[in-house]
Amino acid sequence: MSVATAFEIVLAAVVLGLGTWTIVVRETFSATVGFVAYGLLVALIWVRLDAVDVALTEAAIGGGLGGVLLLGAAARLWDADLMAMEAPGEVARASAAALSVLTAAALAGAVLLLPDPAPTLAPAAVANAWATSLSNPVTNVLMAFRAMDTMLEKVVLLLAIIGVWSLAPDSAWGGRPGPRHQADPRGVLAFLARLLPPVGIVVGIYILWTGADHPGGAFQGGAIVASMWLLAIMAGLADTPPVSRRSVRFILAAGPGLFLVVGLAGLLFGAAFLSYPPAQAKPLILGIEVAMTLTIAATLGLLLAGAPERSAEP
Amino acid sequence: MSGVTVFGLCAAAAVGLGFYGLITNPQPLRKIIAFNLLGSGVFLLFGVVGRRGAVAGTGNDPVPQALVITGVVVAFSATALAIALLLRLFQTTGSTKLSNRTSPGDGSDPAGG
Amino acid sequence: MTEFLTAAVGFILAMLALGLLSILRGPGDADRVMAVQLIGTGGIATLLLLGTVASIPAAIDVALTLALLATFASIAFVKKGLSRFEADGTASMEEK
Amino acid sequence: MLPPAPALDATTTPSGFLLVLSIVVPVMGVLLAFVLGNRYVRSVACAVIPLGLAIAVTILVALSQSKSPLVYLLGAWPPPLGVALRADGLSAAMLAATAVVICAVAVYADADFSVTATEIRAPFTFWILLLAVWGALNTILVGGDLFTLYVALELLTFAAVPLVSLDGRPETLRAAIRYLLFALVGSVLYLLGTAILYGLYGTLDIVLLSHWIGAEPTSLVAAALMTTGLLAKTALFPLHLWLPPAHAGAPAAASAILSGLVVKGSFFVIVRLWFQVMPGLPGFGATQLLGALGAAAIVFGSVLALRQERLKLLIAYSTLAQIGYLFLMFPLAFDASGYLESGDALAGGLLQAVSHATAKAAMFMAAGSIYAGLGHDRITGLHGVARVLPLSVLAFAFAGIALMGVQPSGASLAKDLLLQAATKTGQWWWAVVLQTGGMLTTAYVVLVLAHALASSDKSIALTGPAPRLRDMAALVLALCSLLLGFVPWEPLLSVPYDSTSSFFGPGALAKLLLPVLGGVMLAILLSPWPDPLVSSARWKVATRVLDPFRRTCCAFGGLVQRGNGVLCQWPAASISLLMLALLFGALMLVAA
Amino acid sequence: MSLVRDMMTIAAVSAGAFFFLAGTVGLLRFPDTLTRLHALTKADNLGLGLVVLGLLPQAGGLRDGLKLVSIWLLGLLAGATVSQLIARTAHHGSTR
Repeated sequence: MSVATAFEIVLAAVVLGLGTWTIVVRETFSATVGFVAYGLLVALIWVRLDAVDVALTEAAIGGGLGGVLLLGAAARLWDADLMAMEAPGEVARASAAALSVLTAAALAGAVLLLPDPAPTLAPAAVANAWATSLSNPVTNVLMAFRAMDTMLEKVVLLLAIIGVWSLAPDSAWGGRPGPRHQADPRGVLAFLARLLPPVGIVVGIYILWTGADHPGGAFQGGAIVASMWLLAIMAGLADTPPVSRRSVRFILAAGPGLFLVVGLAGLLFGAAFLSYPPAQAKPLILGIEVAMTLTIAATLGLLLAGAPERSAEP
Repeated sequence: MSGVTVFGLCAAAAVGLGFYGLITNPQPLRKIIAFNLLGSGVFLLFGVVGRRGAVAGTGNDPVPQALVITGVVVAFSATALAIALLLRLFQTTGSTKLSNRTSPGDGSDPAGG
Repeated sequence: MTEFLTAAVGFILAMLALGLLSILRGPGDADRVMAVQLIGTGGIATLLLLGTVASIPAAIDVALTLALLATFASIAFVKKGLSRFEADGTASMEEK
Repeated sequence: MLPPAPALDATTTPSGFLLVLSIVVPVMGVLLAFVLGNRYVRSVACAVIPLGLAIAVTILVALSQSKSPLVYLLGAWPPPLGVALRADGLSAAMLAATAVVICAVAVYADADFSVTATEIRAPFTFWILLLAVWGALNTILVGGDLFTLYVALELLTFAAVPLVSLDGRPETLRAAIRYLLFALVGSVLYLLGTAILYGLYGTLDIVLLSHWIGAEPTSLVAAALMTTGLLAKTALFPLHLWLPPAHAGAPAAASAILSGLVVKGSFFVIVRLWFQVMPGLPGFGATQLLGALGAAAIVFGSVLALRQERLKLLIAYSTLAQIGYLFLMFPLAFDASGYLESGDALAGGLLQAVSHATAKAAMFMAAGSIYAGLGHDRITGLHGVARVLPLSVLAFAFAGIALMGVQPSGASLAKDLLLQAATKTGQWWWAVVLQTGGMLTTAYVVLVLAHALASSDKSIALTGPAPRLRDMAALVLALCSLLLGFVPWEPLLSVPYDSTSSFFGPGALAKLLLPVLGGVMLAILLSPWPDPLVSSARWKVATRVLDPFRRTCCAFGGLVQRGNGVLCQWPAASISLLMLALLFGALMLVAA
Repeated sequence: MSLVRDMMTIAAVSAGAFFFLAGTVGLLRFPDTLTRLHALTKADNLGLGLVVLGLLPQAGGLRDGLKLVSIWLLGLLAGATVSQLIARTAHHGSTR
């Protein structure tokens, strides 16, 4: 066994250990901490698998924003945590364990039986990169070859926002989501919230920009920008916007909207829906990505902020 | 055993863990966490599949990577929606119990709609 | 060189695992919050070394993202998770 | 059904752009309505819905003229790298049915979700989600790639869940959470399967997969996982814990969408998976298991429906039973050569899906009108409602008759086709299930109608005026379902001509009377509530004779209800989910 | 030239690994939250700094070097502020 494999086994063991902790620990708060640690460490596995684009996404979403989302819920549901819940009986636990083990075993068997050499679309993706003149194959797949999925996924995000908003009390409709945070303006938090966002936004834009040719892209960049926005909100330096504001709505729909418009232009004047003329492919895709980054940052931030609960007037 | 296989087995184990948590954890929030664990196991499986399909020049097949990125976004949206529902339920009833007092098959649910 | 760095990655990862073990055991929530902080240092060190070993330059970008997000998560944890203790100046207030 | 033609797949067909439009138009509507807000939400919906209907009809026409599936390569990238959209007869029939139901629901909902100058939460959400459901369904119906289908299924779930909890009552919130969580488990299972399939074949395109897939253990694991995940989303017994509370708790217009259309999305993906991706893989055992689950769903759903106190819950449980009915085509399509044949059985199943979509939506709409008129929907309190709300009751009756499988409804044609397949494949036991299912359906429809048509000594005070347009929408939809038998299906589905011509005559009368009489009997026996017919003097004697039977049947019903209570608990349902996945895997492995 | 670089890397990364070891031992051995926090933030940040220092000679160019340094700075900033926030809440919580 080589040093590298030993390292991989250690990494897998640590990640699985954290996963187990997340499932079995009693308090929900500990479980969320465990999950964030898990999410951040899974990013290591993704780097090890040479899937850096995914590593970026996992670090931003799985660990960072996802963890904070779960944590916010855990903090609000503190009292519910203490209430006795109808726990399943011993028989149910035992059979659940047995079935989960069996399912995992079947999957493990499937993994071991995967064919060698593995089928792959990597050569095709690389060979067709000329059409967009972007050299990050993942961006090519997301924005050109499977652009439909990406466009629909942005609609999923929009629907999630509508779903979350739809849970507002009628009286608060159109208002601002989440509680208003206040912090000591000379405190440590406010200090950090002034210092970090500029850095974070630069990093976010860099990740978006580099996504054309290196790992990165709209989603990862947007997630970083969103976390910086949320930091400012938590420190009381910014407030969530009222959801009835037209500009907010516009930003939330801009990404998929522009995607659709470009796609339809392709249908009318070009080769096909969601096709780009090779000469203008790069600027078009980058334009869509910029709009999507804005949309994603706003969507993720507002998803974490929750349903409207305060009236729009400050 | 190659490194890729190690992570493949890790993915399978994460899926199993996720299922176990999803079935046995009585609190909805814990179910959501378990769902996220489960999802991350599935995504890892995609990663392993992609890594196996690596060719010179790309360390990992870009198509599964793109699928995972899409999947991560969808899973995150699902988590956000589920949590919003849960918080709203807690806000209106002060509890996060999912089963009604009477079993759902009873038909004696008094509320209309 | 690669061998040495791989060994170093493994070592730091093992330290990270031990540290996580001791932190997550508790006793208090404040201890547990440190886990994220620990990953913000140990995890990033592992990641950077890993990127060099496997010659994946973009790993640095992941590390950068991880650094930002780990900081954000720790702050959120302190602010939301530990707000039961009402840390001075960081409590959130409901506005009617 | 038209056979998939791989030679045509490499290029876009002339009318292929229609498929793009069928997705893009509703999605555009969602975005526009979201940005404009206020009263424009309804205007956008009003503009989009006729346009979408026109697109669906055009696809129908284009398909019957071209005689081969419509194909569109998105971005001009051919699979496996790109994603193709394809529409065959099945897609076109479902597209048209979806469009019709959406239109009717929109007309119906206009009164409930009227918009004003200042934006209100419920109408804003409803109209946008209505369009979103449509876009998602159209994507599912024409999507040619398993991962695109995954995204579309998620889109559908995300549009459906907020519809459940639209009025924000705690029960509906609970129902929505259960629905969302269970649907998510289902999609994760589906995604697991796609990961394995990609690892095996390096593509997720349906047509390419159908050429390359083989009965290897790994692909069978994938198939079992995907099937089970989709079953959870379709709420086939015993994975139905989420359905009754979700469908009964939503506002009537939303229930119509959820019950009529949303469950058909994942059902359609199962059909694609079993009939197109892997027709040779499932084997005898797995098809029989799927049929058995369907049969169990029919019994459980119908018996529980008969024991409900509230009309909307009765209809929700009826959906449970009807979903079971949809799965009877799988064992019947299994022919001697070990393949799932896309013949009579598939046509019957699809027809059943279309006719259930229209009839069930109409039923929920009628029930909604009755609820709005009376202020309650207790079945025993419906006496005399036929006099005050004649149109609503008529719509309900037509929808019920269509569902029962009375000629010339789509359900009757479907039943004929399935019975034909049962005879052809020699599986008589499914014919028994089909007939029993028809009787059970009749039982709960008759039960409701008996109460609604019974005279009442008290005069009924309506809580509000009954908008005529609303009832008309329900009525038209019910009539659609009732007249589906007259539609020329031939270019779309393989419906032999003689089955449409046998609507009249003595044979048809016997076919009509058998389920009706059986159903009435079952209604009397299985319903725990005092029956209006039984209370009359003439029936006293009959009651005395029937009483012991009735007591036995009621005990049986109680047993079913208790069993359902156990199955509807989260651990039990999720354990049966995993168990089913393993069972399907094992059965397919044995067959391979 | 490359030998000198590698020597530097080996020396610095080894030192970094040592500090991670020290931090973990601190986490395992120290009894209460505040002292553990001390061990974690000081030792681990130093460890990260040394690893970054060790990787600088291996960096592909100026941009990667800058990124490496900024990662460390971010780590320092996060460590300092977050540990202060945790310390406050932990202190506050324990005096109740």
